Amino acid sequence: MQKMPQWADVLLIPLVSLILAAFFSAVVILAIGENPWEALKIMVEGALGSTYGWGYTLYYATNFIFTGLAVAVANHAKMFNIGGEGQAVMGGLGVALVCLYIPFPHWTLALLAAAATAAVFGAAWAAIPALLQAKRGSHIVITTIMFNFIAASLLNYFLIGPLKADGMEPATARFPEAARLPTFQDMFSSPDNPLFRGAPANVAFFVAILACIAVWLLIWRSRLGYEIRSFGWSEPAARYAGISPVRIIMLTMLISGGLAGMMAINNVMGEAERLVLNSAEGAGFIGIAVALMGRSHPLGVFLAAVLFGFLYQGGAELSLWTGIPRDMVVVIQALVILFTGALDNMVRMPLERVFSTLRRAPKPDSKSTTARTAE
Amino acid sequence: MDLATILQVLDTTVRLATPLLFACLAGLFSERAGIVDIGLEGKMLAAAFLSAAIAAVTGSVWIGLSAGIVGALSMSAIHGLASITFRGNQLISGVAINFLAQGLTVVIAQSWFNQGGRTPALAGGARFHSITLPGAEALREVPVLGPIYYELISGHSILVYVALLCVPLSWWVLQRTRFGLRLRAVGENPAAVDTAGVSVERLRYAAVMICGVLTGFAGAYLATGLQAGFVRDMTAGRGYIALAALIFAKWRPWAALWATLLFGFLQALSLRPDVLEGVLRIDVSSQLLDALPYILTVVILAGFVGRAIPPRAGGEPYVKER
Amino acid sequence: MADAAPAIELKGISKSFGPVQANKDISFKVMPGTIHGIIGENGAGKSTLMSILYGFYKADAGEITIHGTPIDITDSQTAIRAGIGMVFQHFKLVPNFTVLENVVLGAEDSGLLRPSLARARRELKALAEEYELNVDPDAVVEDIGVGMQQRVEILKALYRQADILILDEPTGVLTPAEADHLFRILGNLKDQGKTVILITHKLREIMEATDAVSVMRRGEMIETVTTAGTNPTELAELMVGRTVLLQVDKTPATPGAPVLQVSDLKVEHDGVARVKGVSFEVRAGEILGIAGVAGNGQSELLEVLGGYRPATGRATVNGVDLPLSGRGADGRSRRDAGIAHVPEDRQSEGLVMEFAAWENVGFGYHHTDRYSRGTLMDHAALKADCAAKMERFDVRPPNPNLLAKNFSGGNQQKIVVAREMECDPDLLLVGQPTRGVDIGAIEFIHQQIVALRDAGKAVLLVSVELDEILSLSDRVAVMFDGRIMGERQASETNERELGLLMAGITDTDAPHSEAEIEANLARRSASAEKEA
Amino acid sequence: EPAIIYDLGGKFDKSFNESAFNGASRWAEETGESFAEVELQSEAQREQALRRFAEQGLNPIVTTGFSFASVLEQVAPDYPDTTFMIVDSVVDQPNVRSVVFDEHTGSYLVGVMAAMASESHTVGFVGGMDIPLIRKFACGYAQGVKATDPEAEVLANMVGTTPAAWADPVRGSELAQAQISQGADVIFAAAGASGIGVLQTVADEGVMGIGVDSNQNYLHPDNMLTSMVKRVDNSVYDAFSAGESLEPGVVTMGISDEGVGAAIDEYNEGRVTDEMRTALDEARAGIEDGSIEVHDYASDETCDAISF
Ligand SMILES: Nc1ncnc2c1ncn2[C@@H]1O[C@H](COP(=O)(O)OP(=O)(O)OP(=O)(O)O)[C@@H](O)[C@H]1O
Ligand SMILES: Nc1ncnc2c1ncn2[C@@H]1O[C@H](COP(=O)(O)OP(=O)(O)OP(=O)(O)O)[C@@H](O)[C@H]1O
Ligand SMILES: [Mg+2]
Ligand SMILES: [Mg+2]
Repeated sequence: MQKMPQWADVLLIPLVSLILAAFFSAVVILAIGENPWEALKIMVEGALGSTYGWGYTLYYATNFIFTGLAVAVANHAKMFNIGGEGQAVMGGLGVALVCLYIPFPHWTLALLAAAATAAVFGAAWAAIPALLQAKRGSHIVITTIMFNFIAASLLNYFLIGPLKADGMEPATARFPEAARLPTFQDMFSSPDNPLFRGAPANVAFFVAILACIAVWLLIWRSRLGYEIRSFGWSEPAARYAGISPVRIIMLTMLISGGLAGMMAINNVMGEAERLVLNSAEGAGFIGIAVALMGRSHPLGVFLAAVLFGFLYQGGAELSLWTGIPRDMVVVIQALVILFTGALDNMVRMPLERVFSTLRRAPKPDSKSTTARTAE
Repeated sequence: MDLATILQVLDTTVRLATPLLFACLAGLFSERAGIVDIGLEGKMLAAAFLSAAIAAVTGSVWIGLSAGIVGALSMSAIHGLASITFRGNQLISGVAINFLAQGLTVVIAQSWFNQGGRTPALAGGARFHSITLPGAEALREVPVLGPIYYELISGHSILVYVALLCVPLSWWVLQRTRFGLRLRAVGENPAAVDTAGVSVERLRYAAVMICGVLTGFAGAYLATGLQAGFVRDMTAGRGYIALAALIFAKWRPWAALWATLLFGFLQALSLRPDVLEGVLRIDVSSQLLDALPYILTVVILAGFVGRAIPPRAGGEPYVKER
Repeated sequence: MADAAPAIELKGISKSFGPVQANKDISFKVMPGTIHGIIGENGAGKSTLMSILYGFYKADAGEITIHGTPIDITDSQTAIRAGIGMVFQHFKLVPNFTVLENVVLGAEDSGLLRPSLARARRELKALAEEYELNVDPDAVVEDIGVGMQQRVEILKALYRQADILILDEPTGVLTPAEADHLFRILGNLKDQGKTVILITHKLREIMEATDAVSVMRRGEMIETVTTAGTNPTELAELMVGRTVLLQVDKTPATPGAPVLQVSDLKVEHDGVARVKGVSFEVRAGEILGIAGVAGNGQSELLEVLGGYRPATGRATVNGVDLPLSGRGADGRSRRDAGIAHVPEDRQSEGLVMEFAAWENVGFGYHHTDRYSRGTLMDHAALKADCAAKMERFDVRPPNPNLLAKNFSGGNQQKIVVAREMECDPDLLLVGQPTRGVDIGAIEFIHQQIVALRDAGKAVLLVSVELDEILSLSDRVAVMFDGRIMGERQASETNERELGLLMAGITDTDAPHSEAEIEANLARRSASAEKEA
Repeated sequence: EPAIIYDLGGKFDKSFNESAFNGASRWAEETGESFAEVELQSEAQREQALRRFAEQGLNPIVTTGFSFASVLEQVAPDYPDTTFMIVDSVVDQPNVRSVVFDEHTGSYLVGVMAAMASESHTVGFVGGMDIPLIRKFACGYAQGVKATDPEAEVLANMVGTTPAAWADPVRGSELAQAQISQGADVIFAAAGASGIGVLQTVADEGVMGIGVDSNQNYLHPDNMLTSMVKRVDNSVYDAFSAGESLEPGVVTMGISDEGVGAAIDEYNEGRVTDEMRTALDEARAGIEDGSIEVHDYASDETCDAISF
């Protein structure tokens, strides 16, 4: 039941929504006595105007892709995984253990091992809430919230205790050189054409893209994905079809937790190269917004993650070069989430009306009733 | 463990439970009407800031309280607009409100007061003081009951008693009034309300506004009752805990009281390593202490609380024509 | 009466949902004090038209006149004030409210509930006496049967002093006894001077109960005729646009070896025994019909055999034991054992409403080689298969990409039936195959079931429609209170006998009064409640 | 033009960032010149801000907080012409000035005062997040208390284990309540913005509080015993004043150079008795001449005076 052309749905509406968000951000920036036009220029220039900017934008985006996918996968089974934060923290712990204690001959092996361990740790952290939901009906929202707090305490325990390096800082030692992941600079830069200078984007970005593809295959192409989606839409139907709810809840949450955990290969292994307190830095929560804005589809998650990467990097440049406080950046993020995510019907409804008057044209035949296909 | 210690822990329990209780009841009204609200945190924060800011400026805590309520109400209005009028995703709207409050409170606080996103410290009539209930002094010496009355029941700020009163009041409104009947109905099956000739939108807006008022109290209590001013992010995740308590309480007012008291109690315990060590006879590290309320919540949830079935129409916008 | 103003007059009503035009320029009249039938295929626009009249949807164009006064019905409140009451096809009740609360909802007298509830309790009693509408006012709606729920809906309308009552497919979910009762009530209402609009797919009901009947097709009003001046065959033709067979056309069965054998099967749910030890068998090439008032254990029986409800006892298919609980007691193993299952509730079980038709066509069979390659699904195979099935089963529109929820009820059912029949099962379980389905589709689905039987398969049919049971089955078993009360050859029994068995009365030769039957049924529901 | 990079807590954290900001602002006011500053929002921005400021030609570049150490170690060699300064940690690079404070001795001093002011022989310590630095404060404080009053009991609690612990005044307040109910009548708050809650409760309950980092005596003129000042502001002020000629190397700010100390001003002088002054002077002298050895928790991550 298309009420307007596809391009308007996927391009025009988000664009208009972004403009609205920008407008209201401008109002707030004006109110605190700064120049919104300058601010916009700095943000765009700083985040997208150079390979350096892109290097940061994509670095943040990589984090959000992982956590966004984690939330998205769970969403398909109608599980609301608020625990991405804790799962990412535990993933970081896994990465640190692997990188610190196993001597790797080459970074590729380190990446494989770290990614696997991160996934296992993240999955393990999701496993208990999942099991309690599946077997005891304990609400996954509460348990995952609780597990976020517990993970933070656990991380603190390790970082001021067993894993702490010398010095004041509650952090592990720096990972050995062999566990260093190549950054975009290492990969694409040459002495006469320096690119991505100093930016933290690294191979983990490509792992994230692979994860998008894998999740797409999982959800829309695999049998498990089919079962996950049918369970999500209707549990009675799933039971009727012989799909075990316990199995689906467990598998979905393990995959979700694994994805969230894998974020650690980007921020812990790729960027910080050591484990610090609060390593996930709220990416788990941004992942919720990213997944919801991306309509739980990997492509949507990717785009939303890049948008948030842009906001983070653009926001950093704002803080660096203007007197606009960093809290203003949070306000801008909020407005973007609000207008592109929650209020998109405010834009859609009038646009639909415009389009339907534009083509009050012939018969609504079977073609025009073609609803969205499953993808 | 002596009576005084127990009373002290319970006293802390009551204070820590109060903002949770307000927020939990707020979420209860919203969710019973079918509007899921993970923006409790943001609304509380907005209210905490505005109540402290206006109280600081006017010197009157009551004007501050009203301003805090107005602040939470305006966040509610955004949530209503997004999730009722424009049938948006209620979760996204909640997330946005949390971010918005987190950013705006500090930006505005900084531009108004220039004290690093804090409000000036409140004193005198600009904050809620504890009140002594009648007879508390006189009865203080009575064994057992005296201290209980004096320490535990008396001596809280007025908002604590308001919160406690809100429990029977909420129950009464939900169960005994026309409005409550309709509100519960709209969270279960909005079509039933619609075909009965009652506006779904108006009811849901009313619920969301009540939610605003109650989160307004919650925030004002934090900033002007428990504390004497606003500090950035001072809600510190209490909105999420209130949400957990709400699910725990299975969306019922009396159960909400017990659930928030339980959470308050667990948090109070985690403030008292001496008591825990005395009872458990083991050394508890600060990390374990910090995680304890959350671990116990999961244990209690898994062990004793069954499946929680939310209001059936919760989270779904009411759409007639697909 | 003929020169009185029409109770309802619609002029030029049109309504579209996006590109779909549900009602096209509809005009028609309903005379006061009559029962007016409306018929039409699934998706013809009947429900939409009535919803407009009730203010649930807003028409794009057109005028409405009630008792000669034009009114602009903007919402249900206006409609209620104009004396219109409506019982929707899908009930609009609050499931966890009591009957009383549901009745007063929106019609409270004051801000406080108590007085309203007290008044409603009194009025309900009066209405119950006046119209034979007995319901326990304190029962919670989700705990009572659909028949009762419907009475609640009618009471809701009457409590609001409706003078015009619209019923959208009221008998779709009722047992014959309940349906008879409903029509007596409608008769009473008519005698009181009220106007009734009745939407139904059952021509027998139209012929028995209505004064006039309007026929809709594809969003348009085709014709309005007086019931006395027409007959079922003509109506069916008007409706579908072709001749329809109103009788199942089948040859006598030639049963072979037993396929399904069940002995001493028991089901408990929440500590209440729902099935109390049943034994029966179904042979190859025969249809065993299970009749019974809804809620006597038939649904549970089907679910057990379908693999998603645990039970004790024994069941075998082709001599192989079916696990009844624990491992192996799931839908997938059942399908592997050659059991296909058309569930009673197509919308919540049989289909995933948000899936496209092509995804639904492999639902439950998605793990078989037919639809999957390794761990991936074979989309091409699913789509091709779906297109083929749609063609063979005449699903309209034949568009595999349309979401299941966007098909009409009849067509949804055809998708389920196509899926379950085309997988070459040894045993087919069918629950309520034609609930809410239009006569064209009923005819088709019945033919398919008979064809399957003729291909030598065993069929277990559960239905609350006695008509359907009688015309489709070869043998009939009747369930009452979790037990089988008796078994008959379909050719040797009749509605009266089955009706008595359904009420738990086994000496079917003796005369029994209606009061006795009702009393027996009531006893059973009372005892069921006590157990719960 | 000099630059300063604040840690994640932000420049208004009621702790060392705020103190650093105050130093920078004082310099700007006095000289009429301007400086660049940024508040970080994520870990990845540490390196980013350092490099961007260095490339922009800003010099010197001050970073506040030990969390910069690891990054600065790597970034500093890339910009040999820029002088960096780090507060609270040592970075061994030729162009880095490392400023560390003897928080343990400063805490020792306020511990001495606390022990003397306490009538109940019970004093409290409320830390923010449980990290080694805060334990260093607690350990020094406890030693000062015990040295003065061996009978005294020191109650120590941390607000939490996540960064939220720096900004939860409500919890700080309840911890103070709990300590007061256990008899504490002097409480030392080293908890950032959570400390606001601690000191508020101290004032409401009529006991005595000790502030931290900057002089917080003015917050509750009737109830502050003193503040353990850590003059990050001075070190930033000095660095900005030195400008491009800022000396690299390790600078330890202790009691003798007034880098740390117990603040006495018009708000609390009434409460500081002559005995206290004498004791303070003795303690200072003892620490300076080595006759009093205050154990530094950070040196071996143990503390005999108190357990965590
Ligand atoms: N809520 C809705 N949103 C969009 N389209 C709708 C909606 N309800 C009905 N339609 C459209 O209106 C048409 C008529 O539907 P309607 O429910 O009135 O049919 P009906 O005659 O009642 O069918 P049935 O016999 O199955 O009850 C349908 O084909 C459908 O396309
Ligand atoms: N989103 C939609 N787009 C197009 N048509 C729709 C849509 N939703 C419903 N319909 C149409 O509405 C009509 C009625 O839908 P409804 O939900 O009332 O089911 P129904 O056909 O009446 O089924 P049942 O008889 O089982 O109740 C159907 O004919 C269907 O084609
Ligand atoms: Mg219909
Ligand atoms: Mg229908």
